[in-house]
Amino acid sequence: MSLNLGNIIFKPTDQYHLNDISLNFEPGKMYTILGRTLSGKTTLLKTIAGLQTPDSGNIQFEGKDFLAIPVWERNVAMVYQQFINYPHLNVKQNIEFPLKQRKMEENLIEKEVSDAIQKVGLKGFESRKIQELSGGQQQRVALARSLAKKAKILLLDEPLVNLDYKLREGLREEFKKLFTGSESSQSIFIYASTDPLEAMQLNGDIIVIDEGKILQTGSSKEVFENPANAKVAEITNDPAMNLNIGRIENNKLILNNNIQFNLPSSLQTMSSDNYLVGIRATDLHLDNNGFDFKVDISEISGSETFLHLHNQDIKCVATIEEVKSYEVDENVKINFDLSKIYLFKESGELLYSPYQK
Amino acid sequence: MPKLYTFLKYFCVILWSCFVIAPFLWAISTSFKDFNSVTGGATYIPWLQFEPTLDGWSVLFKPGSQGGINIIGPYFNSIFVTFTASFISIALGTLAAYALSRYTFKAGFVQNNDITFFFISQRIMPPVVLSIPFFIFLSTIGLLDSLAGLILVYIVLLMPIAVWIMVDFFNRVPKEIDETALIDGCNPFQAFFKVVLPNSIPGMIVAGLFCIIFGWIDFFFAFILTFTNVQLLPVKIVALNSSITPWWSLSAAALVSVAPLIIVAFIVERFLSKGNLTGALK
Amino acid sequence: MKLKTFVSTLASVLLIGSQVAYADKWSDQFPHIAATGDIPGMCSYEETSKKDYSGRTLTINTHAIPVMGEPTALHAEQFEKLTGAKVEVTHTPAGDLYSKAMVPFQSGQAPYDIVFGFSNFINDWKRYLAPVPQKYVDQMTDVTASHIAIASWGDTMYQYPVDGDRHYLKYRKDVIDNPEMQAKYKADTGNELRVPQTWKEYAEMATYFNGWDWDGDGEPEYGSAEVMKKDDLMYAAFYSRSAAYSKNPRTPGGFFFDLETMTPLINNPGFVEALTDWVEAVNFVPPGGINFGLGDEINSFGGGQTLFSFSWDDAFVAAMQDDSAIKNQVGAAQLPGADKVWNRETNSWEDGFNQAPFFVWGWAVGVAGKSDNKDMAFDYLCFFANGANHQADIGIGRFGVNPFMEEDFKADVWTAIGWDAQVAQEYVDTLADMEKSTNRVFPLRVPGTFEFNSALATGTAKALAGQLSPQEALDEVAAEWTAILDRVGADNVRDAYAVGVAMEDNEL
Amino acid sequence: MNFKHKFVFLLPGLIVLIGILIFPIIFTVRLSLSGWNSYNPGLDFVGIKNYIRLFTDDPRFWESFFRLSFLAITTVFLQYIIGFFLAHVVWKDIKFKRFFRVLFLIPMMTTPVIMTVIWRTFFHESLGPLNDFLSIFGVQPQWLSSPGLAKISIIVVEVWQWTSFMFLLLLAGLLSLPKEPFLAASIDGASPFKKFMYVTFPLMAPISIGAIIIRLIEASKIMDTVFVLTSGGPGTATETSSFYIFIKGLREFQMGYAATMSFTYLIIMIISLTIIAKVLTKVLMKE
Repeated sequence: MSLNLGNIIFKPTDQYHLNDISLNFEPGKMYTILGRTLSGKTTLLKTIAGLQTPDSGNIQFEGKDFLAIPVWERNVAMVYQQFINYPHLNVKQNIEFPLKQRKMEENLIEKEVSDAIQKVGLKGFESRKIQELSGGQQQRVALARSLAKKAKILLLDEPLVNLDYKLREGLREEFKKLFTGSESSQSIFIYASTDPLEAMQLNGDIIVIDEGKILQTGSSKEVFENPANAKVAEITNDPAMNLNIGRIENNKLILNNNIQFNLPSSLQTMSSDNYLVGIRATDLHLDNNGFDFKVDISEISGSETFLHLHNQDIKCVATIEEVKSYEVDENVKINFDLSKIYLFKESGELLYSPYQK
Repeated sequence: MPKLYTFLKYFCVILWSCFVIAPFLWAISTSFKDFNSVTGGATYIPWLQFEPTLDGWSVLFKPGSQGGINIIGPYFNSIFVTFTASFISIALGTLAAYALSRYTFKAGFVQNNDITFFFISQRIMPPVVLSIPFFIFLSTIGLLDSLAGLILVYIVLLMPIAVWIMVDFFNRVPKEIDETALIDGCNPFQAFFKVVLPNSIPGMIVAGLFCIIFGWIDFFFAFILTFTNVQLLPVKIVALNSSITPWWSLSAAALVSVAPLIIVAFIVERFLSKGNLTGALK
Repeated sequence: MKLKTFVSTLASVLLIGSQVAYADKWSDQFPHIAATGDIPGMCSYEETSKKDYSGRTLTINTHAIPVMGEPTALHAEQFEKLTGAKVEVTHTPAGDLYSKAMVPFQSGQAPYDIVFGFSNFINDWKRYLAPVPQKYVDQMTDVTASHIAIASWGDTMYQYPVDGDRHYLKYRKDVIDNPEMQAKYKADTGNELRVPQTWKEYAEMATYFNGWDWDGDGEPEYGSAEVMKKDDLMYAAFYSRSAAYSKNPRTPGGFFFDLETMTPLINNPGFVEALTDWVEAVNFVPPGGINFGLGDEINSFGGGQTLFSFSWDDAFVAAMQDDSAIKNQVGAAQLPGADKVWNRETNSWEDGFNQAPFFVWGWAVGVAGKSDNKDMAFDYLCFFANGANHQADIGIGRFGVNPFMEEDFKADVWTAIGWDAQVAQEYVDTLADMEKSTNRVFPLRVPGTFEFNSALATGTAKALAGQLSPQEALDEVAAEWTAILDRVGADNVRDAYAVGVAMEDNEL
Repeated sequence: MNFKHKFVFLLPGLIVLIGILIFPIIFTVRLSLSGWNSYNPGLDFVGIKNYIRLFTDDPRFWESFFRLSFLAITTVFLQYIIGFFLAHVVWKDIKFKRFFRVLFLIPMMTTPVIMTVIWRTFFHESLGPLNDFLSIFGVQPQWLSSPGLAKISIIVVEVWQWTSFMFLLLLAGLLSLPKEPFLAASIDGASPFKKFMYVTFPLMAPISIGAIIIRLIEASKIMDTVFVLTSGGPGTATETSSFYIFIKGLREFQMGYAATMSFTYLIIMIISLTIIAKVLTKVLMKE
């Protein structure tokens, strides 16, 4: 009952939108497609839905050639980042629309619709017009419509990104519950996101995609601990992992003439060469014995402060666990948690991870 | 500064209003004059400056044998032709505009924009140019001097407007709505008729208003392509233009011909104020 | 219809008593002919009523309301009542009459049984028109010879005479014949104030009486109202002004072209002199006069705004309407002449007075050759121009029906509708003298007439607007005419033009 | 999306349009290669004789074309400026907003050929109200009979009639603008002028381009106004392309030559409108 994508290529212009995508989705599981804006996430979802036809490749679902089935017969559901509903219908009419389209029996429709309304917490709003709802409520309607369909494949394209922070947190929890609820467990859930944190929280399989190409697939832990390459390390961290060229020479890791470390023991097997040195923003911290950096920008996010720093050509971002504003060009001393350093080849492949097996 | 700005704002608006109204006021005054009141120099106020007469107005409703033009029949012809052609243009234009907005067409170097431009470019051709070919075309298919023939020609005039407005309109309707409908089990036709169309009424009304205006004010084709069976209002009115330009009856005719469209102006304004037009125009 | 006009017409007829209001059965039914009653003839009311055209439809394209358009519609309604036919009349502005008929003609259609137009369309139209059957021609005993000639091409009549047109001079009697004004003018200029004999005198007087309030109505008056707007009438005004300088009775063989060589004569010194006069005239027309069409000219002179005017009848008739402020204060005279005339054979000016009337084109009407209703159409036209209708029509100014029958050149026709005897006499004398003249100009009626006239209008308009000098403008016109001759074929034009020249040279 | 159904949407309109137009357009091209005129109607073949005449021997056509360009660009520019100003004023709070909106819409609903007659009487140098009013100041401008003023009169009438079209498009555009950028600008303390220059105007750029192009298309057909107001005079001072084509075609009945001019005109217009659209997009969308 799985969904298989084989060598999907979609190249409408001279750039690849989907470049040789092969994936396998199992029912009852949750997949997160993680990638930056325009990386091909939405195109991939639309291809699965049937809104877009790939140039080549094949899709099999339940053993059948999915590409031969037009979108309106595929029985998938999709929730968009924009709050897409039918503006001329009220809440209830919106939710029952796909069921009526499928010519389901009236009393069954009643039941499914009221179930779905119940689930997304819109009881009492049945006859409201869409325009009279808040953004969060509108998205719940869209969600309810998808749930009521009991589609075998549920596609969610950054459904929470246009909501404010608090709503987002709340809805995300509900999502998890709804998706893992017993009756839905036979469906395939595919969730597209740009937010690594969200991907981690959803805790399903992660598919990292960039420029239409799959960079890595695996559990969230796997992807977090052992990013297959520097690109993945950037995409799966927010702020992106700091990456700078460094050199190993004479038992030292040299970033520039100011910033040099004694090579930690775990890295001593590495030969003398140039490497991409990666370290997460959270693994940098203020330390009076640290290196001198100048502040470029400081931004406060929630209970943290992101400091964009530079020392000569070395640039990095550090996450500081306090709320404090810094002047531009202010001097700060920063130290690195050397045990959390990643090494990549200059071409990007992972050479060393602190979590290496 | 804000005070000066407000003053200037009102000043300009009132100045423009006067400019807009002036010819109408002049036409109203003139419509009650006769030859002598006109040739005696510019006058404005009836009774005070000239002796008002209803001659100018009565001409519009008298038969030709009594020196009138009897505009009642042409009036309804005009309304019928304008509305029918507008309706067909909107129907076909909306469908085409939807296709051009949502789907990709490619045939050699021709793409969506080129097709859209092809539609709009039909308005570039000056009417003079097309009059003779149209004449021969209509006479070949036997529709010369008929309502159907005029409607056919007006469709060419109006469909570009409908396509132009509706392409812009559909470009502003999120295409995800159609996609959702498709995902929800509608085929492309159902998606269009059940979901897109009900949400396009404002756009279609605007396109319709434009079509009605441009159909109503056409003179040239109506003039060349009709003889006796079908007479449209502007053609009939222009028939007043004898050796002496009858300022009085032409003024009355101008006022009569603009009257129904003032209702249109009110409808347009209502749509604007209710905000229903939001997104209906580019 | 102006009831007032009608009532007063009727009243004056009754008062004068010289004419008896025939209360026959036709005038009871058709008040239009109340003044005369039915007049016997082939197409009288009596005869027409014997025809039965019920179930048939006659279609007519005529001029806009009211000039020609109103009588067409009126007689159509009468014709319907008498014969049971259905008559559909459409009204078209003057400028479009040609194309409105030509477009269907050229594509082999006959949407109109009867098409109204101007007499100079004859060359372009004749191949699409049905010749007037001999029985109708035979009964036109009263139509003047020149109007028969205008309506015919060679020996065949294509246009049914319903109207007569010519250009003549209109002037304000209350100024020109006014002893006070005459004295004042003499004192100021040393010249006699009289009906202008030459265009130079015309210009002097117009200049003198330009821009001041000489009739005491509180508004300034002006010298002359003329058709100067670049449209289909402008060139006619220019030909009227040129005739005296360029129509030399001693050099027959063409006014517009030299018939032998087909060289355009339009830029010879005679025409240049006329255009120089005309450019000067821009100084004594009312404000905006350079943009006057015929309608403006009628409004202007007919409304009492100018001293002179010289085109069609309309301005004069408008001035003579009952409600006109200057009724019976206008006079008619021959177009002014010139003190010299160009001789194109000797290439020199000949001194001595010369005058030549211009038989400008006027309303003309034909029956489409492809019409299925030719019998009914000719009966209608014959009815249109029957004695009773014609008598009634020429008295109604806005109808635009002007004298073309011998009967019309009698003063009492006009005194009967309230004209002063002197005005009426001058009027009929002027018209009759034109008929008698042997040195006259007929309009250009050749293939491409419209192109020639349009080129002339463009050239002269440029001169009036000051864009070109008269000589330059006419040189440009001549060059354009030569180009048109090349396109049309000089021989084609010559063949057609020869017909007109024969009329001018009194060979017909 | 790409389904075969797309053709069912597009083709009915396209086929109807092409079906009605294909004959007239082919006929026009064929006509342009013939010598059809009043005395010789018919599709004889004269090759490109007409085109040679147009390109080598007819300065009047090219003069009329440049005059048309001047008139079209001037009027559309004025309509845009005034239309934008008026739309901007009645967009927000002003007393009698709805009254003004209706009033400003009315001129485009009048039939040009009839309304221009009223304008002609309005401009009439001796009987019209305009000079009657101006006589207070002792001036009597020759509105229709001096080459310069006649052009201005035409511009005035065109601006009167069609500013309302621009006004409607721009007002509808303004009313559909998103609110966020304005809030942001207000928070930043931008002056009304700056708000207009940096927020309103750039947001309106796509609407402006559409409106200007469509108006240029319509304005280049300007004919009724010229015909009624001045008949192209004085001299040829106000002759525009379509009026000149009209004269040659339906007055002088040189149908073949008129078709030649029309076809040439159509090609020039399509090329120049494409260029104008590109340039406008570049200039206005830059911000």
